[in-house]
Amino acid sequence: MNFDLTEDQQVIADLAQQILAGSMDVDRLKAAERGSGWDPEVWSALAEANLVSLCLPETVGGSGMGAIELALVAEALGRNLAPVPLVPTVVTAMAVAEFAESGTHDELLAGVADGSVVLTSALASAGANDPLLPGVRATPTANGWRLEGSKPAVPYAAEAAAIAVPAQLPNGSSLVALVRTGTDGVGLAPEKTTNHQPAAGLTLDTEVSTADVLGTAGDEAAEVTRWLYEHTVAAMCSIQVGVAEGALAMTSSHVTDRQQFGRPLSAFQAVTQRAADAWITTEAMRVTSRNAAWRLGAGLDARRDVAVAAWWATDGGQKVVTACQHLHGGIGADIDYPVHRYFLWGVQNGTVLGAASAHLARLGGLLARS
Amino acid sequence: MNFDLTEDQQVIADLAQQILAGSMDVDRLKAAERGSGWDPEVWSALAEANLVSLCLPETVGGSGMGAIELALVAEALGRNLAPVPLVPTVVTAMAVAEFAESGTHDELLAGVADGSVVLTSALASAGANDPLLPGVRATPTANGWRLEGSKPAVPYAAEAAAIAVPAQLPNGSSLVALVRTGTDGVGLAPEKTTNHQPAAGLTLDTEVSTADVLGTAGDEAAEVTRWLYEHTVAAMCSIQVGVAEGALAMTSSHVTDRQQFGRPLSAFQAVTQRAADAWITTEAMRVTSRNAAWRLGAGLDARRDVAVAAWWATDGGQKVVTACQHLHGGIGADIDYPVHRYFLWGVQNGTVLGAASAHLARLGGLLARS
Amino acid sequence: MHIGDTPQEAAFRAEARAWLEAHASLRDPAAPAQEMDLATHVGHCRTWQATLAEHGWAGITWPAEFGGRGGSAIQSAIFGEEQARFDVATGAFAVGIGMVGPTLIAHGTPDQQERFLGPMLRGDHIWCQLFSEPGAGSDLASLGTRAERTDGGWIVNGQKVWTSLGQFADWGILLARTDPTVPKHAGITYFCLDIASSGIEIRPLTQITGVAHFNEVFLTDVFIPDENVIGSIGDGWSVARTTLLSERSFIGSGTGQWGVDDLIETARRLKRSDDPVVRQGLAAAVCRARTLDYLGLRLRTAMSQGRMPGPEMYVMKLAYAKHWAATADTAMAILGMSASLGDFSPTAASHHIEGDDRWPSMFLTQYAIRLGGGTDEVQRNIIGEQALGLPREPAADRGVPWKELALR
Amino acid sequence: MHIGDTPQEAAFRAEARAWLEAHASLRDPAAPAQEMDLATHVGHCRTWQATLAEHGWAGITWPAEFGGRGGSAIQSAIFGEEQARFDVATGAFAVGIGMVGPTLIAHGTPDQQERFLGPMLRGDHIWCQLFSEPGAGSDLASLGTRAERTDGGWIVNGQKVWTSLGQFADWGILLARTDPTVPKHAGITYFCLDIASSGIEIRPLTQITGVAHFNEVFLTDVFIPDENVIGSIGDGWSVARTTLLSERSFIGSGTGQWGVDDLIETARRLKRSDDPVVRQGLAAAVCRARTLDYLGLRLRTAMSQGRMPGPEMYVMKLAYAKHWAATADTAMAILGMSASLGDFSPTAASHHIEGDDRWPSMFLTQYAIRLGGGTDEVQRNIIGEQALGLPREPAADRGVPWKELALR
Repeated sequence: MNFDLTEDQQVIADLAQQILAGSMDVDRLKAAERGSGWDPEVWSALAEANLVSLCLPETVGGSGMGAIELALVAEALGRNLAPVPLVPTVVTAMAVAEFAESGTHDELLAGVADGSVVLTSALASAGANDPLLPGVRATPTANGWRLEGSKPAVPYAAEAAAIAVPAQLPNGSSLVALVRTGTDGVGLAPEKTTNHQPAAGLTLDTEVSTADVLGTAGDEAAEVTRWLYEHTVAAMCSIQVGVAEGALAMTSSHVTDRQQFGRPLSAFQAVTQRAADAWITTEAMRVTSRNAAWRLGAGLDARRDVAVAAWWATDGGQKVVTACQHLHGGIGADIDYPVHRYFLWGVQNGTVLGAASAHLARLGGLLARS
Repeated sequence: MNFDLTEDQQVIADLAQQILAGSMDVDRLKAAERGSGWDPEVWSALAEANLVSLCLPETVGGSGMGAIELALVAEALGRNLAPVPLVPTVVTAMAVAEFAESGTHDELLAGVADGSVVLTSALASAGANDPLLPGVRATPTANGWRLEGSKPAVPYAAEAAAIAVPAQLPNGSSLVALVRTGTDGVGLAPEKTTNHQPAAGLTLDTEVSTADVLGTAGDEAAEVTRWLYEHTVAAMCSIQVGVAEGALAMTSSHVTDRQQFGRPLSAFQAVTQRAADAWITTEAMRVTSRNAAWRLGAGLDARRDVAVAAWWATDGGQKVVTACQHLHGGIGADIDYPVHRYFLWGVQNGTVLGAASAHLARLGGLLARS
Repeated sequence: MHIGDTPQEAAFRAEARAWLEAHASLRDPAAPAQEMDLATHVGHCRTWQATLAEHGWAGITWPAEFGGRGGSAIQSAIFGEEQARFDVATGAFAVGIGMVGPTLIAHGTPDQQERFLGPMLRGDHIWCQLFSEPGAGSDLASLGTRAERTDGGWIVNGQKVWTSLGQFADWGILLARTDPTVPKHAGITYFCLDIASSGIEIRPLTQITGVAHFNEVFLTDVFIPDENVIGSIGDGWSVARTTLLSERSFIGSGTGQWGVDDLIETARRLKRSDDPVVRQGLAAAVCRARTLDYLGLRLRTAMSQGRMPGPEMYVMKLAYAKHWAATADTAMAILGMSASLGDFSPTAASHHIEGDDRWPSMFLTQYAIRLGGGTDEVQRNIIGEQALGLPREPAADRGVPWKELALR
Repeated sequence: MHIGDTPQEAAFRAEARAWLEAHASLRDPAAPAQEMDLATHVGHCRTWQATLAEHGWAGITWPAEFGGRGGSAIQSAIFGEEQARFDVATGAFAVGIGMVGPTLIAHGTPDQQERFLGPMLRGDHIWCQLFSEPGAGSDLASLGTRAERTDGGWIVNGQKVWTSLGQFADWGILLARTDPTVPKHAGITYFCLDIASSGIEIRPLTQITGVAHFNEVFLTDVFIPDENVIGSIGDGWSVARTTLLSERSFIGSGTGQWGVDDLIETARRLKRSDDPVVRQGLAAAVCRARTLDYLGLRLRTAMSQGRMPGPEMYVMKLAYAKHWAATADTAMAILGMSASLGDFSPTAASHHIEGDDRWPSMFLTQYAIRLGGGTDEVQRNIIGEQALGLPREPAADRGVPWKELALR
């Protein structure tokens, strides 16, 4: 047993931090917020450093790494608030590499590896529904499947070349299809999100070929959906760790610099104790999300581990960014001061991951079955 | 609208505080804990000051007051940790006065008024069951009813002359019977309680006369049970307010007197802020319990109000006494130092009132119906 | 003790309701709250305030000699409860009627009362508060805006911040340092500032939700005549205490609904109200809301009896902030991932969840309630001192002349 | 990063398990925890410690030259996990093996190591800690027990408190003030005290649950020879830091079960495990427990790699305290009013809820976890300094000679 990163992992974490800290600044973030919501230049920089291809097979130009290495890049992403489609692209690409018939999607994956192709998955569903339950219907056609239905809030859908979509078959089983954007019957309606990153509602009335089905249609496809869900959630938990860490670092500086009543805020225990609690929560988020990623990377059953990490990322993550916002006092309310972005990211991630009570309910269900 | 006590109410509150603060001290409490668990002398002192008869009709020697005046005496009782059967005796006696056929129980009530008779009600049920659901069966006999079954944790049962017991009839409706202790088929097994006050498990295989049924057997009897439950809960919430207040007063002294790191503990914000939170909770407990008592006294529907007060008394009350225990540091762990009694009382009251989640569930049920 | 209306209160309520029915339309409780841009909102406030004044319903607790109704705090609350059911706007007069009025009544000269109170009551003057500064938040008394003597008045230089609705205000109450050589509380003076004076620049601050409710205000060589000093020179801190206490007792003097009906309605509409876990959240919101009711009633009882409320005033503010944070949290859990979508600015054309963008918006602004009118931490410290009798924390700056503090 | 056992660790685990199976009986997981009076418990601890030592399983992380196994912190945790399934008692050696041993290995002379470590490992000597005083809790360095020079040693006078199992101890580690004229941290010396010395009076302190785990210890003219001073005269604070860090890294190095299986079992037995609200509590307990697992693994990784753990050590203690408080709270809600009944002392003849009195008992003693080994507040202050780099709060007593502080 060893909770330390390996030397290689440490190199990846350091590299990601170096590139993102070097690329991102407040002006870039403001420009992205005013514009498309994301930052293609930073995305290119990550791709050039082989951090997008990191977890893809070597056959398509990747480095063959897994979920834990993705987690380290995701932590750096959150720490630096980089508005880039890392998680949807890499997780979807990893699923294509894992589940599509060998060799059929090498061109697409090579595009991901070199940073020219964005991918995403349509996993969210409105309300408190089971995230593993598809909201799209699939019926067989001569050469593949007809897909009909809609999915809300697909991240980076308009920027993506293809979207992995779970869909339900008439017999109740399911499939996961790779839907090409820009083809007939694939509708996208832009959605505003809390942290300003792009998303779109997806409506489908289109056909996909059998080659674009990940894995096999039928009961096994639920495993593909679960795979996408668990990898996405684990990676988003890692982003949330970075967000919490970044918020806390900015807060520590603020309370050390800001004087009231003749001393720095940090000399007041009401401030210190709350900041310390936020740090403790951040550490709990870190160890649980790294554990979930490690188990996924090792190919072990990670259902409980993902739920535990997601509970911390949602409940704990929102507590940390709220505390940091509070400890900034009035200045945090001014959007010219950067701390509010951590708050928006923290709230967005917490919300997209699902309510804390939903993760507990899922975990409770797993306990009951054990 | 006026949240102030009337002059008469203030006189009652002051008198109760004066008598109880004057009577109780640590040696008396220790003696009660080593002995029977309660303090008959203090009980006599309360009776002599007409504080036991306060809420009984004038026809039996009482002052005809109601639930709000009882609440004020109960607050003083909690503040001074007086181990006397005020709530079970007075609430049961008030129910007898309200629901028994007029004049049939005057002797018993006169005994209550002069302090010679203790009464109680068997309301608790084990687990998370509905407190309004009787655990005893009643079947009709020639002159009354046969009662069979058992009830746990009846406060002061062995000390009481009679116990009000809700019981279920074969047709599913119910009755509330006044069972005389010491008669055949009324079994009592002493139970240890957290705050050392006496209680007993009650087993019944006995007969009661029709005259000893409060109200009428049948569906209306559920109203008598509810009346007993709501008045008991509201009065216990008031005890809990006093417990929280007393714990906090002792804690304020402690943190002002105790020096660490060259200053009093109260000069550390981590201490002050937690004590202030406990005070806020105590005030929330006070306004909600006084509101519940006032509505009961005014004869208004108080189901929601009692649930709100009970939630605060359970959840908030336990938080206050836990904070006070914590702020005492190591010294709180030594039972020679008195603060632990507030902790034990707070936990006991919180537990007997039922889990906080149970009050929320009850309130949620009322909301759903509205 | 009496928790419902007395017969006199019921009569007052009936009178208020009848008048409101005659002069305003009912809000449609099923419709989402009517959102509008701030300028429109402020216009509606002016019109309604004028209507109130015309019919003797403005300044309910102000003495009649100052144009008020001479009523009690409880009457004011009753009117507020009734008014909440109608489609009228009042927020822009909160500072004037709620804070400046009581301050001028307590500390103003007859001339000042004459000049300022009438226009305020009639809706002619909107007032803003120029107290906080970038460097003086919780530690308000450390403020550095300077007012220097000149012929017939004062020249003011400095920067203020968090000025609610400053961009629409006619007048402001201003704290400025008139003597830097004495300890910080002693050298402050309280002014009324005509916002039309030259040298005032007002920059709206955009908040997370896209609203610009607050402003930064830059003051450069602004002249204030002597007749606009409230109280004595150097006594501004004690005048400001009247204003701040009015603010604190005002915060949370809400309508008795506290968002709970809306929360339950949201849960029902999204078919979550039968979920036992959601229901715990709804019931807890009810517990908190009822507590706010009784805490508020206790405060208003004290004020109606002519007593200055004690530390229970601070409980109200803390309980209020906690309630809104927890309620927004419960609502976000009910909304699920939908809560991450949508445009939260009140002027947004499209709303993702019909009528429910207010919950994410509430969630994103909850912390403002914990800061405005004194942070949670400051309020708890006051409770420690005033309610629990705990000695004050040692202050690093007690008795030190302000100009020496400013050099640290 | 590797979260399961490596092949080497799996082999070690198998070896440990095989040995344990040969030398101890399995605990019956369905049976309530075997409660016994403290003296019996201590006797079982001695016997088991002797067995461990005899077979080379005592002091797993101690270097082999001092009689230990020379293993890693992870091996020690693996042995602990396996051992937890067996019906053996170890608690009375926590102070000796976990805290005194590492301190003597780091700071003791060869003679002291020779005299003390062997008997400790073999179960002959139970050690207790004589640090806290009635006036020195969180502010341990303000302690006032005096040690004054005499021929060949020291004469000690003072009072200690919260001495776990003091009534059964053979030896104690004692902090006493040898120089009152210097600031508080500088004048303290660290001693080993033979509890059989004359002038020692030990009074057990009864706690809420009726147990007397702690003691007050009164020291009157107690002689300690020079050879029992650990480290240098006046350098006791830095020696004590080794002990306290061992304590803190020890707290929470538990078994991986953290009471969660028991909690779920309680809910199932009382037919509450399908209640969605109860289930939230069970799942939250699982979340906390798994977090303790990984926090613990991270700590042990650092120690096994020969690194001194940083501020993450303090997280473990805080998370541990919070977990037990929340778990007891969840259990109490499941038990309902039954939780208010019963005799919570471990020697009680009757238990109201078979096997479940441990929950009320846990609830009543939860706050002790938040105090022992440093209060939550002190730990958070350390985190503020060490993890967040926040400047220290100004200390009122820095640099002041202890005897002047004592006069304040």
